[in-house]
Amino acid sequence: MRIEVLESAFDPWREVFKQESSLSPGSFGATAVFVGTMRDMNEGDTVTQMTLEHYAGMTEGHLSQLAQQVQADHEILDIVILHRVGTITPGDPIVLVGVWSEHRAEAFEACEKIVEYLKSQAPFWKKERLSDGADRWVEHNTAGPRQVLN
Amino acid sequence: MRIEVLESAFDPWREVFKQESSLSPGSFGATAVFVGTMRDMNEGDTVTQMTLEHYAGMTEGHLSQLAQQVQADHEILDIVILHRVGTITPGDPIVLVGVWSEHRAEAFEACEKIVEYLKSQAPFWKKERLSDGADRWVEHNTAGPRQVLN
Amino acid sequence: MTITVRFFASLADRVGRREELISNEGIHTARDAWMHCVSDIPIPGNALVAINQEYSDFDATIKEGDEVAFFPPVTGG
Amino acid sequence: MTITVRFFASLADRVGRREELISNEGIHTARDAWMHCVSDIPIPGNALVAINQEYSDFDATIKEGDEVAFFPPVTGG
Repeated sequence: MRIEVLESAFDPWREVFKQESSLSPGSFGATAVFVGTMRDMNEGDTVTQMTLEHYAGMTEGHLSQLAQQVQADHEILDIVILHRVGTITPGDPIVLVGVWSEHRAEAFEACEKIVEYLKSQAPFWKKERLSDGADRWVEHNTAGPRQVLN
Repeated sequence: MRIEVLESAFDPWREVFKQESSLSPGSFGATAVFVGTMRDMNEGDTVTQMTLEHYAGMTEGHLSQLAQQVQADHEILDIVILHRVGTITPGDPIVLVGVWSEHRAEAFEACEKIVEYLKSQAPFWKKERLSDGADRWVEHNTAGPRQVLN
Repeated sequence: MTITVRFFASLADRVGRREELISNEGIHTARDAWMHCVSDIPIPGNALVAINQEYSDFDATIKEGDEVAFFPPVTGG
Repeated sequence: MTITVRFFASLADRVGRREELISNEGIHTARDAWMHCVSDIPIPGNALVAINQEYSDFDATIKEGDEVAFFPPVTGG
């Protein structure tokens, strides 16, 4: 299991490959991955860069607790959660959640549960810079796919 | 969009990276990926290899129709579906489904819908070789996470 | 003109062949095609049928040049 | 001994600082800590509070050495 807050850019597909390489081939049958990426538009405005702030310590502690809980509840073999902080530009990955399990039901459910938790509970905040140079804090995240948190 | 049946091994993370490279950075905010991988166990038995058969033509036609339908229904930016055929061994990827969209709800829903359709409708069949050398056809797939097909 | 009948996976093993070309005389439905090809084996209860690569049913009408395929439940993905 | 009070994101901008060390005399709850630090600004309706890095509420008791953090709704992921 790997839970990390990163201060520099990362390639999510390379990180998934690396994490998977530590698993025994043939042990897992399903991998579900979510990657959140910075868009160049939000609420109708062009966004040129974004600064991600977090509550160091609380973030990592909560994500670790969550990952352990989800692993126990859903028969999960491994989990990777990476979240970027600092200043980023459109196209940069913000978050990676990867889950490995024997069967697909567990992988999908665990991946969505972690993403929804992360969006609603983990102490990260986004500040956008608009094309006119003004900064604004993002006030709320968009809704999730359906209620997956128990 | 890329829909392909492959007769040789593929690296799903490399293929996702390649597909994503063709998209405009900043245009997508969410990527949901599912990879199905051959396990070394099924129904309590050790499996040493597997042969995947498909109905060439019907498979590609149905998957393309599905992908176009899902893209229209869910505001999806891009889709990749790769499915292996031929003889494989434990740890080999069988299927990759990757979906890019602006927001996560659409990506998750579209990815799961494609995977469930693929498991229940696409004309692929698996034959397993057990550790004693005997071959057996897989009779049915395991259940999906929940009802996602409309 | 003929009808192409195809069998896949465990059904191909069971009937002992993968493809057969038949004349359409007296063959009106997918069920007729099965009976013509494999008269000694009843159609398995879980068998699926596709006509020209679209899912269909055993009582669907087939015509000259059609491709009729019989196969077990799918197990890909 | 002191209590550490922290502010994050738009709340830090609004109160004009990110961290403050206060003595706990007369401060019993998270709400008291806010009032002590930013008496001129009422607590925003959507503000969240964490005590020692766990979500809590404004009326929770705080004690010597605690870290009390105030922040707006989270927007990560």
